[in-house]
Amino acid sequence: METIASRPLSLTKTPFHYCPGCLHGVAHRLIAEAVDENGLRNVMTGIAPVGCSVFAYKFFDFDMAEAAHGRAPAVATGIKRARPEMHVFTYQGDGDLAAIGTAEIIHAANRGEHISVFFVNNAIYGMTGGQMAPTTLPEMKTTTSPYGRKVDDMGHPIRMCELMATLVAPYYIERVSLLSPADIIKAKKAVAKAIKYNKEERGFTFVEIISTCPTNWGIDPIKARDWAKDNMLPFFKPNCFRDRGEGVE
Amino acid sequence: METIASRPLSLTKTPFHYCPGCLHGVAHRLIAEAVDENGLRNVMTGIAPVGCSVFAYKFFDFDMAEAAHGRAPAVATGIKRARPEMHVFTYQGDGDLAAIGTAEIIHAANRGEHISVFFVNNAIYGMTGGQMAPTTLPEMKTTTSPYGRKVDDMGHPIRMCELMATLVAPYYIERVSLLSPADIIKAKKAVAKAIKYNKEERGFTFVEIISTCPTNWGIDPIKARDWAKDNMLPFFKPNCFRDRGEGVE
Amino acid sequence: MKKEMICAGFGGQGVLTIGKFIAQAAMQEGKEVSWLPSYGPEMRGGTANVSVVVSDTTIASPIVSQADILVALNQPSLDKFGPNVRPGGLIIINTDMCPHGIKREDVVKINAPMSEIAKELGSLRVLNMLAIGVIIGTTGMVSYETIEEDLESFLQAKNPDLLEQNIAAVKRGIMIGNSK
Amino acid sequence: MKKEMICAGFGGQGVLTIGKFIAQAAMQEGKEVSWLPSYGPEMRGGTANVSVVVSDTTIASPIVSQADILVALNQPSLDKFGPNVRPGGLIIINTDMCPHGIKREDVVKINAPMSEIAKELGSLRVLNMLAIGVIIGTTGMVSYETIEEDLESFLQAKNPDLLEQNIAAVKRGIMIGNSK
Amino acid sequence: MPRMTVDPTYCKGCGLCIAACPKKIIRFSDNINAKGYHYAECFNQDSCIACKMCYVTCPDVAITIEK
Amino acid sequence: MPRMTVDPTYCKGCGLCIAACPKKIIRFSDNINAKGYHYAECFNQDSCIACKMCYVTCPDVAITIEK
Amino acid sequence: MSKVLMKGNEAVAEAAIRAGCRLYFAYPITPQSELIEYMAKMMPKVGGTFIQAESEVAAINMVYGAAGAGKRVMTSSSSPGISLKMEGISYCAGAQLPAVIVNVQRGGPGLGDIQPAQADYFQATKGGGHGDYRLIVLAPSTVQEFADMAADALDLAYKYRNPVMILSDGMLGQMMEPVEFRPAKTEEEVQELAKQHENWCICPNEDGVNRHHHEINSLEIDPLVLEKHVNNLFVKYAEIEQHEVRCEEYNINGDNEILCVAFGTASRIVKSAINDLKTEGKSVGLIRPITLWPYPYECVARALHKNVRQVYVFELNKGQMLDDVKIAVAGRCDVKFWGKVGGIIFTPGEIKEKLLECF
Amino acid sequence: MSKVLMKGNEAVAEAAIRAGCRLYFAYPITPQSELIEYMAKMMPKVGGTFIQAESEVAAINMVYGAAGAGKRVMTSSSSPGISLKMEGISYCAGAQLPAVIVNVQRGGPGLGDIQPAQADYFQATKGGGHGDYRLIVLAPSTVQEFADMAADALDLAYKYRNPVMILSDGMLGQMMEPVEFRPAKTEEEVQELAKQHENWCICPNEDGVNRHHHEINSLEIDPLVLEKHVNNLFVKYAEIEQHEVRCEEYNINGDNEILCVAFGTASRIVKSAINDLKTEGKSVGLIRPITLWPYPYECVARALHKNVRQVYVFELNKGQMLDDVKIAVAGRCDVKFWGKVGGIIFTPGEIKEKLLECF
Ligand SMILES: Cc1ncc(C[n+]2csc(CCOP(=O)(O)OP(=O)(O)O)c2C)c(N)n1
Ligand SMILES: Cc1ncc(C[n+]2csc(CCOP(=O)(O)OP(=O)(O)O)c2C)c(N)n1
Ligand code: SF4
Ligand code: SF4
Ligand code: SF4
Ligand code: SF4
Ligand code: SF4
Ligand code: SF4
Ligand SMILES: [Mg+2]
Ligand SMILES: [Mg+2]
Repeated sequence: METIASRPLSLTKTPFHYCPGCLHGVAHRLIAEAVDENGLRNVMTGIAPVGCSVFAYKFFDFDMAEAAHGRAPAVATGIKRARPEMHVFTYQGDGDLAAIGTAEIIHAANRGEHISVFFVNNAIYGMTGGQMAPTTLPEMKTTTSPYGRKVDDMGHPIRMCELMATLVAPYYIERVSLLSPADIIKAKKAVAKAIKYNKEERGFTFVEIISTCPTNWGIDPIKARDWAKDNMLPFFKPNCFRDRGEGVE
Repeated sequence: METIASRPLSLTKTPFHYCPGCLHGVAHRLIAEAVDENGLRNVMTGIAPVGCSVFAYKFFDFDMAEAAHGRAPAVATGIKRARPEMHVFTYQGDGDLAAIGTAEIIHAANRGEHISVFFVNNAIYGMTGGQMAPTTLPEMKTTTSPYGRKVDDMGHPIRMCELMATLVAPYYIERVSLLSPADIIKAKKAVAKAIKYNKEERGFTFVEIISTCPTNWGIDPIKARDWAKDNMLPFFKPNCFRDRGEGVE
Repeated sequence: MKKEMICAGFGGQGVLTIGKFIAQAAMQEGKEVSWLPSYGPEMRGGTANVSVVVSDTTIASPIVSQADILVALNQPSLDKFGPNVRPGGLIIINTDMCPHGIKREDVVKINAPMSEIAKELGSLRVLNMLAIGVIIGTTGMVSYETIEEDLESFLQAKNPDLLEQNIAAVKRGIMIGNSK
Repeated sequence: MKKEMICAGFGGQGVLTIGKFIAQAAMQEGKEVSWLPSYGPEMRGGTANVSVVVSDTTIASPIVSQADILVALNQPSLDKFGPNVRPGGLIIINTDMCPHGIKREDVVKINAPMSEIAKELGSLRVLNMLAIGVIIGTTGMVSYETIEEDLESFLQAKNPDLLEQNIAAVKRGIMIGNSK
Repeated sequence: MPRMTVDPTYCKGCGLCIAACPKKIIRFSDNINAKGYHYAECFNQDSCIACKMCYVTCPDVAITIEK
Repeated sequence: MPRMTVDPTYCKGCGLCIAACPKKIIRFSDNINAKGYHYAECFNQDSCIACKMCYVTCPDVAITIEK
Repeated sequence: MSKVLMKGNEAVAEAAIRAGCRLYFAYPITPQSELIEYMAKMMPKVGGTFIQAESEVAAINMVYGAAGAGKRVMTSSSSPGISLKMEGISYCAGAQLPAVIVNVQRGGPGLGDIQPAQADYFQATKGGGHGDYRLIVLAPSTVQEFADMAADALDLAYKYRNPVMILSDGMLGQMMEPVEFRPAKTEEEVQELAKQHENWCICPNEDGVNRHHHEINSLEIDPLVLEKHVNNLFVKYAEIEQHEVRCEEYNINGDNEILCVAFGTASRIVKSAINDLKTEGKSVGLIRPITLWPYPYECVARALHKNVRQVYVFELNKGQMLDDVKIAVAGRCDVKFWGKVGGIIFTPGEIKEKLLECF
Repeated sequence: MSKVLMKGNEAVAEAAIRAGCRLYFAYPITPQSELIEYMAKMMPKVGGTFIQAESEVAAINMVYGAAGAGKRVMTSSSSPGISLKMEGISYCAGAQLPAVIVNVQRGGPGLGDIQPAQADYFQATKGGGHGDYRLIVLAPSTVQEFADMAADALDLAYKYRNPVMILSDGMLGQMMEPVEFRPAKTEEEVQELAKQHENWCICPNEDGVNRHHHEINSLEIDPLVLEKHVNNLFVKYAEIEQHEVRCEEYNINGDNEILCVAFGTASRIVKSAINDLKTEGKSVGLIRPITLWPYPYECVARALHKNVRQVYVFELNKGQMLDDVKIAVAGRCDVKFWGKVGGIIFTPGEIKEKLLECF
């Protein structure tokens, strides 16, 4: 008998510490598989953010760095510039990347750093217990928008892909989701493409991954996916915003 | 005899400390006139940035605050929220707004704070002696890009208006220039519109003003304007990106 | 009088609430109290525990290193905190989740299949109220009346339908406590 | 031997360069030196000055509060630093820009219409080289040869055409210095 | 014949694989693992078509598929 | 009759008004101000048409136009 | 008002609102998030402003603005987030702005952990930011005190136009204790408070033509002016040192053989140990600094009664306040230190053991 | 190598490159901008990396990354910019990363001015960031020393895997003095240096299957683990305290009636005054701490010869190192302080006057 699907080598044996049904785990697997498939495990390094995925450094089985909240792109820049022979990605949540780390992600992208960014958007601050994120939807209740996100006062959700696409340098920008097996298979392609471009030193690659946070949304994992399909996808439309490798501008 | 043009009341008697021919002075005058014309002098407050215009608090004759480098939009938020009866603007350079202050400007804009932002883009760090700014043009030489700005390494100039226009909340976004009397007259209209919308509490207004830095560009004020016309305007195209008051989206 | 108590169990078992009700009631009865939860890593899961001190005089340290009372709703909690109970102290054990018990002869042990009883009473959710009952039934730390009052005002606001079930659980707990 | 000098003037007059050439030459001649500029607000304009110390022994403080030599290229500089010259010290005055001079009888004063002379020599830009000449002509702090050498290697790289003009200015300065 | 196995040390009983399986051959076990979760198990290996949907959805990468 | 005046305390002699004046009636004065600048002056008030172009361009708001 | 059982994080927020705080800007971080969440819930109810800022940097600069507008304003965070505020705090100090900052400390350095610690003492008391400035630093040791300090901090901040930091920790933030709140200020009182500052703050100019030109600013490019400004700050600081030193003496008397010094959470544990030793006939005193700046040097010196043969400093860090105790003791007695780090709180038993070693 | 006349800002940059620094990340600020500009010019010539970061925060985090990759890396700024780095510096300390940070101090607090000051002593030596950590802090007093310290800082940083700060000021940054540079490391030597760290840093795994999994990290969520980690840091710090204390004794002898303590720029002025007094037959000694942390407590204590009746601390601030001197002196002698602030440097004459008041 032949094993046709099992834990990729680029994942350690440590079980994820995520909540049951949390899709961070799926995103991890996709990255790990892409690293394996591209044969990069010996020259890959990832930057864990501050957020639920803070322990990502325990889960990926290659060199990892843990960055200060929001600063993963700066840390990645430092590593990539110091060791151009390494391939570097950051893994960041929506609070990390789109709030405190706004400047760092925009300027790393603008410099066209040769790194990949995996941006897991679950519309909330998972780790700290469900506060509003920059990507929280209008009227959505969180612990810091207890009466719903009022856009006039608290701002509108920010669409990072659209914003990044105003910059000249990024080579590849795509938004995908993990809300069904089919979506995951599409997401896998995007993640694999980013890693491949990374391997080929094409430039800055950015994949936004629409995810869930069953715990802080207060619903079970399956309902969470449905909620995200109905509410997040209409606003955060999956789309390839740029792919210079395939002539998409 | 009637005086038909002279120093507006909203300017103090203090001479500007700018270099001869520096257009920061023109931008100041336009704002002061707009404040006078809208009768806001008693309820207006401006936030000076860190940059050549750091002393703006000495030049405008109404209450002023001096903000930390890049943080003027946050300071403006604090003031406006604390005293909604006041009308608040920030005055910021390209280093201040588009480098260190990237996160603050984006999030103040995204919240739709009821403030006006006057963004003076001279493609360089004037105050500290001519270092590269996020808006420095490709191949342009500065003290920190002594061999010219190499876009592959140092990034492309950032177009802030285009970037801000990806956000939902801003009410008015326009780019103007000060490179000829005619341009100045157009710029005056944009500045006046921003202040008027501010008075009417319409929302967040943003005017990018293309300017010069004769000193750090190393050319005289008249050549500086020509250089900017030839080099900056093709990249930073004057345009009204949004004007909800007139249905421009 | 000074009583130091630890309540411990899995995340969802409501141990923090047990502590809160006891502390709240004791405060209303004129005691000094403190309630100190463990707070886990910035994410879900794992175990939870709370230290409660009730005293006639000012409470210096809210940390309970030697407990008078331990409420252990699962085995890991019993293993972890069991040894810290003062000789002569009390351990309340949810036998459903503590298959191995604890080997100590110098303490009073109350063993009850609390999860089962809670389910019988209608829902695992009343496990914590059951535990409160056992505590007051055994120790008389606070009076039943105060707990009832607090439960009423708490559930009135949140979910009046559940009041009866919860009160029944407290009462059943008291019976268990009294009987030992 | 220890000489403390201040050179001061408007921003564009090249006072920092005067100081730099003197310090550089003195260093090459085996002296200890320090060069400390004023640096203005983070923007243009205004006045500039530099403190230079040349000594046979280690220089403790680079700050010149009592100068042996003052080179004043304009009136504000003369007004500001004139009083800080040690009795018996030397003040080199550009009379073109110092219409009011200074009232001190306890110092040696060298008055020369330096701006005019510089223009005569071809450009206001050589004002600083003229001043260097005056300094070495009066004090012999450093030798002409070293300055010439430095000028050569400096301008060779940057602008060989200007060399002659600059050397002429230094020489003319020395003459002025010697003559007093 | 395909074989799907769940490693109980990883499974958190989220149920996503159960929803994903086109053959509906996954269920929660009566047993619990060390963390207290009723983990998933395949109760009908014979029907498994090795489509990998369960593997693809599993956030805890607890599943192995053999063929 | 229109009148343009430059206040020497503000003028820095940048020359932008000179370039802007359609009537070419502005020049640098021979005098210098306290900061050492040859300030601008109108040498032919009679020709001034009060178009305000000088005022509009002046970065130091040194100019007053009367009519 | 009767007592309520409340978490420190929530009690301090409630007390701040009652004391007239109507603006709050912060960014979430454990173990202070209940504070921001409480503010999110309650500020809209009192017509106040709550903004979850994009970062701690933005939050402190919003505070700078609101304080510059003369309104009662607060921010809070925990250790790493407080580090990000250092530039802004230095600006507030320089511009003499009445900002109140709550630090619910956790273990460091770096990301560290989220358990209680006292390892930001240096940062709070010795200028974590650049330049010569001082924060008034208040260190609560109970939830009641934590709540009371919200009002005290706001009062002090406005009295001296100086930023005030409340240096608490994860234990005080997370634990519940009975609190009795001071009466809430009425809306008129809150308005009145803001009015008092209209002689310097950013505010409408109601006099019409006699415009005011108020400047909120920390820049003085002329060194002579900056020198004067900094010297003025230190005149103010001297005044604060004279009037605002606060400390608690616990069991201090002529019999003390050991003098302990501990603040905040650590002091509670030390008190337990002292009580215990008392029953064994051993006399140990405790100085608990309540203001960490101005530091109660004299209280410590005064408590060095003749029988004291050991000064013992206990902190939940590697010995930071220790420096100040050494300065206070000035060689008159040996000073020992013991502490725990990483978010671990020592137990009364451990302290007792340490103290017994000295008998 | 013969001497060259160079600005401190440029000399330190040149020396760093010679010592193998190949990555530099910073943001412009007066009075350190010549440093960043020199790096912008020279790094491309040696195949190194220069990035003008989008902010000081980004710069220190780039340093975190590059140091984590085992390469020699530096950043620099001046006071307000250094405050913004506090979180990042605490992270570097926690993750034990060899980062070198140059602070060319200016007057504060807030925006302050751009003239030389020493007002960031507290920040540099007492944890401006959160948590228990220490930076090695070197204080140059000449351009030569400033340059030498670039190499020393890089060496120390890697020797101990600890961040090192060079605490200079606007005067040292802006002044020119003769410098003699140490020989430049060859490209092979630079490569070799990086190799030495491949047992812990982020780097390609050349062993193929025997992959390594290196982690650069400051998070330890289990308090017991964090405790151990912090305790280990302090074992390292104790080692540094034992081996790396550096100070200069100037005119220290048994005749001293006054003992001065001053560092950096201030010490130069004090030396002038001491020389002057010597000619008048008055004996004054000076301890100049070169490492501000580890602080030369013992040197100060040892220099308290029997004739000393006054210890005098001079700083370009309001009295920050003063705390450490008091700790060192431990009450054995009266300690006085005098300083200037706001970017004003005192003159030898002023110091002399202050000293004469004590005779
Ligand atoms: C400087 C700083 N500020 C705040 C925090 C607290 N914090 C930890 S994770 C987090 C938000 C995480 O949200 P997100 O990035 O969306 O990730 P998620 O947990 O949702 O995956 C915050 C605010 C911190 N650790 N450091
Ligand atoms: C935190 C901080 N970093 C850096 C500086 C130094 N600084 C002052 S102004 C300036 C740049 C100004 O450039 P810009 O915003 O473009 O304004 P301009 O002078 O060109 O008008 C910098 C980097 C500072 N004062 N504070
Ligand atoms: S809190 Fe939300 S994002 Fe975090 S692990 Fe749980 S489900 Fe996932
Ligand atoms: S440096 Fe440039 S921007 Fe600054 S005042 Fe001078 S010309 Fe204007
Ligand atoms: S491989 Fe397909 S058929 Fe087999 S268990 Fe998984 S989902 Fe079901
Ligand atoms: S998807 Fe994975 S974790 Fe969830 S129940 Fe199935 S096997 Fe278990
Ligand atoms: S108003 Fe017009 S015509 Fe008159 S001076 Fe000015 S530019 Fe010339
Ligand atoms: S434009 Fe203004 S500053 Fe320039 S020369 Fe004319 S009057 Fe003077
Ligand atoms: Mg999130
Ligand atoms: Mg600029």
